[in-house]
Amino acid sequence: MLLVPAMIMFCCGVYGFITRRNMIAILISLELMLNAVDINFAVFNRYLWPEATEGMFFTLFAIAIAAAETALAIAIIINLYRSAKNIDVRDLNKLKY
Amino acid sequence: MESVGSIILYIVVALAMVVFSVLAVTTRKILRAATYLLFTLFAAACVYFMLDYEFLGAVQIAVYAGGIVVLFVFSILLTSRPGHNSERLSSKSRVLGSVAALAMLLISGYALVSRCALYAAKPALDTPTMQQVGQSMMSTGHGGYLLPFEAVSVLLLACIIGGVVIARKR
Amino acid sequence: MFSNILIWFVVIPLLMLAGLGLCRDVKQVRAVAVAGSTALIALSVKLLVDYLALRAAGDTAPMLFLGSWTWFAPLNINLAVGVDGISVAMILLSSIILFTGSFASWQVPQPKAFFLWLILLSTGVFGFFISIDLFTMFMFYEVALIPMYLLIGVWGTGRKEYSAMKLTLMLMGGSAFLMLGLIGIYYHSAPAGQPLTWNILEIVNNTIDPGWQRFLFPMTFVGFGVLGAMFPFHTWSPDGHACAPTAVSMLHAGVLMKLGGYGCFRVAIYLMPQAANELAWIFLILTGISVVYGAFSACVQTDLKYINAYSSVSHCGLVLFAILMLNTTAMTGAIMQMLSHGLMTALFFALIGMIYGRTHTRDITKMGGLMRIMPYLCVCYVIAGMASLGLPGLSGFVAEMTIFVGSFQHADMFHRVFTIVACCSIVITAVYILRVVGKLLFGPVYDKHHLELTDATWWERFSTVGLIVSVAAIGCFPNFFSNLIKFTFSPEIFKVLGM
Amino acid sequence: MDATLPILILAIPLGMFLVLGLAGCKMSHKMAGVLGCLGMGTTLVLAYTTAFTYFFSGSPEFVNAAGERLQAVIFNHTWLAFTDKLVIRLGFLLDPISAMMLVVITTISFMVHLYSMGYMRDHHGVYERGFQRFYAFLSLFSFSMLGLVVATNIFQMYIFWELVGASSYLLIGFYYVKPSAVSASKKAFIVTRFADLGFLIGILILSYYTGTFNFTELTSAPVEGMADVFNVSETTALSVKSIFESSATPVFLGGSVLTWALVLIFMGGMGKSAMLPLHIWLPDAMEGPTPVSALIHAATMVVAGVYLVARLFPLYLMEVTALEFVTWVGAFTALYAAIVACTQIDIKRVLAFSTISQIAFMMVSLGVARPEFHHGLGYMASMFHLFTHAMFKALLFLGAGALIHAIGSNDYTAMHGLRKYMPVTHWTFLIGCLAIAGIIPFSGFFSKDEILSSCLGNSTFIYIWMSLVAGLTAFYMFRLYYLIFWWKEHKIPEGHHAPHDQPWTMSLPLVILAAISLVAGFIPFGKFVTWNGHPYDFMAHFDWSVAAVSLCVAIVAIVLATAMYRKENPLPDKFRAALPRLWEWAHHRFYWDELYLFITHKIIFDRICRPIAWFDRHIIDGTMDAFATVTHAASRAIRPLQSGQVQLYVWWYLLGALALGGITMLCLL
Repeated sequence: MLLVPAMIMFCCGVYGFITRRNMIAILISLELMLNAVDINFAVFNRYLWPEATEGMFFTLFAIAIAAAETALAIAIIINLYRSAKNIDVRDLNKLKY
Repeated sequence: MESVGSIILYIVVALAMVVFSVLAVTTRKILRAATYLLFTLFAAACVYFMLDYEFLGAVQIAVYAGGIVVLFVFSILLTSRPGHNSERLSSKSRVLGSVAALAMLLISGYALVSRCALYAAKPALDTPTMQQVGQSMMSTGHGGYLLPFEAVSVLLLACIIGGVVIARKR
Repeated sequence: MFSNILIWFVVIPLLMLAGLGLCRDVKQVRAVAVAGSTALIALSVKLLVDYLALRAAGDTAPMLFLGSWTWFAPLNINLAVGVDGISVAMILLSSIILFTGSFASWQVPQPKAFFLWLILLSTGVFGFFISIDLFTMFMFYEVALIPMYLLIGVWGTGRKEYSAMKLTLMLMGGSAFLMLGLIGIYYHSAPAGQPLTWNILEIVNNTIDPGWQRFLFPMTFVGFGVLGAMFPFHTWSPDGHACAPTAVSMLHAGVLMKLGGYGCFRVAIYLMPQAANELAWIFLILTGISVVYGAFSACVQTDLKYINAYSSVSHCGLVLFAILMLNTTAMTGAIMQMLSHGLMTALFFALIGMIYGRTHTRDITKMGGLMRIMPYLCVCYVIAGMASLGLPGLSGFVAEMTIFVGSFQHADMFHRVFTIVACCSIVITAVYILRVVGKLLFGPVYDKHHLELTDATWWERFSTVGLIVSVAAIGCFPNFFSNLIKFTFSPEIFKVLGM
Repeated sequence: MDATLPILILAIPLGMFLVLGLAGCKMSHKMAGVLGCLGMGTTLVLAYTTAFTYFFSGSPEFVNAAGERLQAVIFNHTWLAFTDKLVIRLGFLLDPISAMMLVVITTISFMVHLYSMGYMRDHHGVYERGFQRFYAFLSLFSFSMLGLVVATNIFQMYIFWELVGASSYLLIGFYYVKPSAVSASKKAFIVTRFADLGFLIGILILSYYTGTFNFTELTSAPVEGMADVFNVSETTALSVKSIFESSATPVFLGGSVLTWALVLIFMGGMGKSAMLPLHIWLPDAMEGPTPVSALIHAATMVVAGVYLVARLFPLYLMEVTALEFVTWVGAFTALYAAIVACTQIDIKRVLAFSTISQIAFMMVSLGVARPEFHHGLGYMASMFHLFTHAMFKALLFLGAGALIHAIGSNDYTAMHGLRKYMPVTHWTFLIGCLAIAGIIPFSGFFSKDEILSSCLGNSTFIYIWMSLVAGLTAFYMFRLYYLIFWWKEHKIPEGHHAPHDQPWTMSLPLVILAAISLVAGFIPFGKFVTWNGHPYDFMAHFDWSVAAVSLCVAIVAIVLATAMYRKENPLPDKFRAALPRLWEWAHHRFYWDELYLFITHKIIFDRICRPIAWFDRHIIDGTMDAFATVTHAASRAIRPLQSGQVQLYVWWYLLGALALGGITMLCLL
C-alpha cells in the first residue's frame, strides 16, 4: 500500500532526472529516487519479514551514504560552477571520449 | 483492516508524497524544487514512522531534511545567477520524459499489482528500540553491522576530505 | 635456484636492466650492454660445452639442466626450465645476435631507453627458449613481443607508428589463438583424475585426445606461425622490418621469428604429433606458398629492407615447411635453417642499417656502385647474399640441403612434389639477391654525393665480422651443429607416428 | 696412398684464396701475383705427382692384376650426415678421369696465373685495380674445380659445382664498374643456377631410390662385372642395380624414374657446359678478363658437364634414353654454335661459340659411346677431346688475350694483318687453329677423329652431322685467323705505338700450350682413360677411312676460308648477301637472348613477380588492413554514444531497464 506513492515518487525522480538540465535539479530528482527505494526497503522489511532488521539497516546506511554523496556532488557542482559559470549538464560534455 | 485514523494518515502522507514529488520535478524555480523535496522527505519520514521504524524516521528528518536540503539550498544560492534561475524545458524532452516515466510506472505498477497484496495487514512488531539498533550497529555476527558501519564512517571521512579538497579555493 | 645455469639467461638481462637504470651517460650504457651481452655469449658457450659434455657422458634424457620452481600453485604454473640441443642452438644464436646487435646500435639516439627495451625483449627471448612450462613460455613470449612496439614506434623510420601497430596487433592476434591452444592443451594435459600440468615433458607422456588435437594443433600452429611469417599472416614482416631500427630488425628477424618456428615444433608438433601428421598437408601448402611467393615478391621490391623481409618470408617458410615433414633430417634442417637464417638476416639488416645510415636511402634505384665507396660493407653484403642464396661453405647451403634431402625422404608423393616446388626457391633467391648486388654494389656510382661517404667504423666491423664468422662456421662444420640438433629428434618423438 | 698430397692439392689453393682475399689489400700487387703463381705452381707439382703415381706406380690400390685401373678413395671425411646412409663426405677419389682432370686443371690454371701477371697490367706496367682480388678469385676457382673433379660422392660434386659457379660469377664480374660485366655475371649465375636446380632434383631422386650419394656405389652397379673393378661388394652393386630394374620404381610421364633423374642431372651439366637451351650465359661471360675466359670458360669449368656425365656414365648406360637425349642435345648445340661462330665479330665471342661447339662434341661422344662398340670408344674419345681441347682452347684464348691487350679492342675489325707485328702470338694462334680444325698431326685431329669414329659406330646420320660440324669448325677458326692476321695491312691509329708481342710472362704460357697442342695427340690415351678402367689400344683399331674423310673435310673448309678471307675481297659480302636471312639470324645467335629476355622480363617479372607483389600489398595486406579499418570504423560509429551527455546515458540505461522489465513482465504473464 505504501509502495504505490513510493513508486510514483520514483517515476517522478526518473522524469526529473532525464528532463531537467540544472544539475542541482537532477540531484534533487536523484534524491527522490533514492528515497523511493529506501521506502521500498523499509516496507518490504516491515511487511514480509517483521523480525528481521536488514531492510531497516540498509535504509539507514543508504541514507548515510546518500548524504555523503550529495555533499560531494554539491562540492563538485560548486566547483564546476566556479570554473564554467554554468551548471547545465548539456553544456558540460568536455569529458567525453 | 486498520483503523480509520491510520487510513486517513496514509492518504494524507501518500498524497503529500505524490504531489510534492511531482511538483519538485516540474517546477521551474530551483529553490522551490528544493522546498518541495523537503516536504517529500518529510512525508517519507512519516512513512517510516507509520512502519514503526522511529529511529529511521528520525534519521530521515535529521539527515535529509536537516542536512541535505540545507546543502541544496546553499548550493542553489551559490550557483544561481539572479534572474536566471528558471529553465525552459522543451516540450519534446518533457513528452519523452513523461513517456519514459509512465512506462516505468506501468511496468513496476503491473509488477506491484500482480505480485503484492496491496492491502496486506501490517504484522505486529515490537518497535526496535534505540538500544537494539545501537547494539546491532556495534556487533558482529548475524544481525550485526559493525563492518558496514565502519565502512560508512570511512566513506564519510573520505567525503569530508574530498569535499574540502574539491571545493577548496585555489 | 641460481645453481641452475639456465636461470642465469634470464637473470643476466634483468641485471643488465638494473644496470641500465643506474647509467648516467652513453658510455656507461654501452659498457653495460657490451658487458652483459658478452656475459651472455660466454654463458651460452659454457652451456653448449656443458651440454655436449653431459651428452658425451651418456645422458640420454630428452632435456638437460632441468629445474622447476613453483610460481602459482593453484594453476600448477611453474618456472620450469630445461634445454635440449635445439634450445642450446637457439640460445647461442640469440646471444650472438644480441651481442652483434648491441654493436650495430652503437650510435642510437636515446641509448638508455633503447637498450632498456632491447634487453627486456631479449629477456623474453631467452626466457622463452629455456622454459618448458607452457605458461611461462607464453609469458616470456609476450614479454618479447611488447617491447617491439615501442622500439619500432619510437626509434623506427618511415611509417613507424603504422608498422609498429600492425606488427603488434598481428602478433597479438596470433597469440590470442595461441593462448586458446595452450589453455586447451593444459586441460588435456593429464588423464582424467590426475593433476593437470603445463610442463611439456609431462604433457608429452600423456597423449592428448586426437579429437582435441585436431582442434588445438591448428590453434597453436597458426599462433606461432604468425610469428614465423607463414603465408598469409606474413604482412607484418615487410612493414615491420622496413621501419624498425637496425638492431631491432636484426633481433626480430634473427631471433624473434625463430620463436615462431621453435614454438611450432616444441608445442604444436611435439605435443600433438597425430594431428600434425593428419593436418600437415594444409600447412604444407601454406608454407610451400610462403617459400615461393616470398621469393617472387622479393624480386620486384626496390626497398632493401622489403627485399630482405620477403626473403625472410621465403626462408622462414622453409623452416615451417621442413618441420611439417615430420622426419629427423628435415627437422634438423629446419633448425639449422633457423640458425642460418637468423645469422644471415641479422647480417643483412646490420649492413642495410649501416648503408642506410650513410646514404639515407634504402631505394636500390637511387644507389649504385657502392663497392668503390665502401668496399668493406659491400664485401660483407656480397657474403651475406651468397649465404642467402645457398653458397656451399656458408650456412644457407647446409640448412637448405638438409631440408631438401630430408623432405624428399618422405614416403608420400605429395610431400616430394612439394619439396621440388620448394627447391625452385633457390633459383628465385639467386635472382633477387644478384639483382640487388648488381644494382647496389656494382656498376658506376649513381649519386656523386655518395663518393664522400666513409667505410665501416670499428664497431660496425666488429658486429659484421662476428656474424660472418658464425655463418661460415655453420657452413664449414655443419656436422657439429647437425649432431647437436639431431639428438633431440630421438625416436621417442616419432614413436606415436610410427616413423 | 698417403693422404697428405691430395689434401695439400686442395688446401693450397684454398689457403691462397684466404690469404690473398683477407690480406691481399695489405700486400703489394707484385707480391700477390708471385704468391698466387707460387701456390699454383706447388699445386701443379703435387697434382702431377699424384697423377703420375696413379697411372704409373702400379700399386694394387690403383691397378688390379688384370691391368684394369681402379677407383681409389684416398680419404673421405664426413662433412654432413643427413641420415645414416645419406652422408655428404668431402673426399678425394682417384680414378683415370679425375687424375687426368687434375693434370688439366693445374696446368691451365698455372698458365693462366703466370699469364695474368702480364695481362693484368697496362702498357706502362701499372697493375690493374683489384689485382690481388683477381688472384684470390683464381685460387678460389682452382680450389673449387679441383674439389669438383676429385669428388667421391655426387653431393660433394654439387657443393663444388656451386662453388665454381660462384667463383665464375665473381670473375666474370671482375670489372664490376662495367654494367655489361655485371649483367653478364648475373646472367651466368642465374642460368647455371637454374640448371643446378635440375641437378639438385636429380640428386634427390637418385638418392631417394638408391639411398646413397657415393659414386662408387652408384656407378659400380649397372653393368655386369663392374663391381670388382670399382672395389665395391657385389651385394651393394646388385642392390642398386635391382632397385632400378625392379618394377617397384614408378614411371613418371612415360619415363622411368632413373631416366628422369639422369636427364635432370644432365640438365645441371647442360647449364655448366652451355648446352643448347642454357647456353646463353657463356658468350656474355666473355666480359670477364681474358685469362679467366681461358681458364674457366674454355678449359675447365665448362667441361664440368661432360665430366659429370662421364662420372655417372655406367648409370647412363642403364638408360639409353638418357644417353640419346645427351647425344641429341649435343648434336644440336654443336651445329648451332658452329653456325653462329661463323658470323661473330668479337673474337672472344667466336671462341666462346667454338667452345660451346667443341663441348657439344664431347657430349655427343659420350652419348654415342656403347660398350659394344670398340669397348666404349666414345667415352675415351670424349675425355681425350676434353684434354686436348682444354690445351688448344686455352692457347687460343690466351692468344686472343694477347691481341686484345695489344689492340685494346675485342673486334677483329680493329686488328687485321697483325702477323708481322706479333709473330709469337701469330704462330701459336695458328697452331691452336690447326689443332682445333683437326689437321694431322696436331692434337685435335686425334681426339676428333676418335669422336667421329665412335659416332659412326652408333649411327651414320650422327656421323655425317658431326663431320659437317667439324668442317664448320675448321672454317670459322680459319676465318678468324685470317681476319686477325691477314686480310689487309694493319693500320696503326694516330698517336699509338705499333702493336708488339707481350712480355715473357704472357708469351711463355702460349709457347708451352702450343707445344702441348702439337704433341698431345700422340699420347696413348686409351691406355690411361677408359670407361671401365680396362686399357685399350686405340691405334690398333684405328679407322683410316674416317680419318681421311675428316681430314679432307677440314682441308676443304680451310681452303674455303683461305679463299674468302686471306686478302681483302668482296666474297664474304656476296655470301652474306646470298643468304641474308640466315646470316642475320646467326649473327643474332638465333635470337635466343631476346627470347630469354622476353621470358624473364615480360613473363616472369611482369606476369608473375609484379602481380604477386601487387597481390601481397593489396589483397593480403589489404585484408589485414581491412580488419583494422573495420574495427576502426566500428569504433567511430559507436563513439557518439559516448557523448558526455549524462542524460543520454540515462536514456540508454532506462531503455535497457524498461526492456528488461518488459521482458520480465511478458515472461511472467
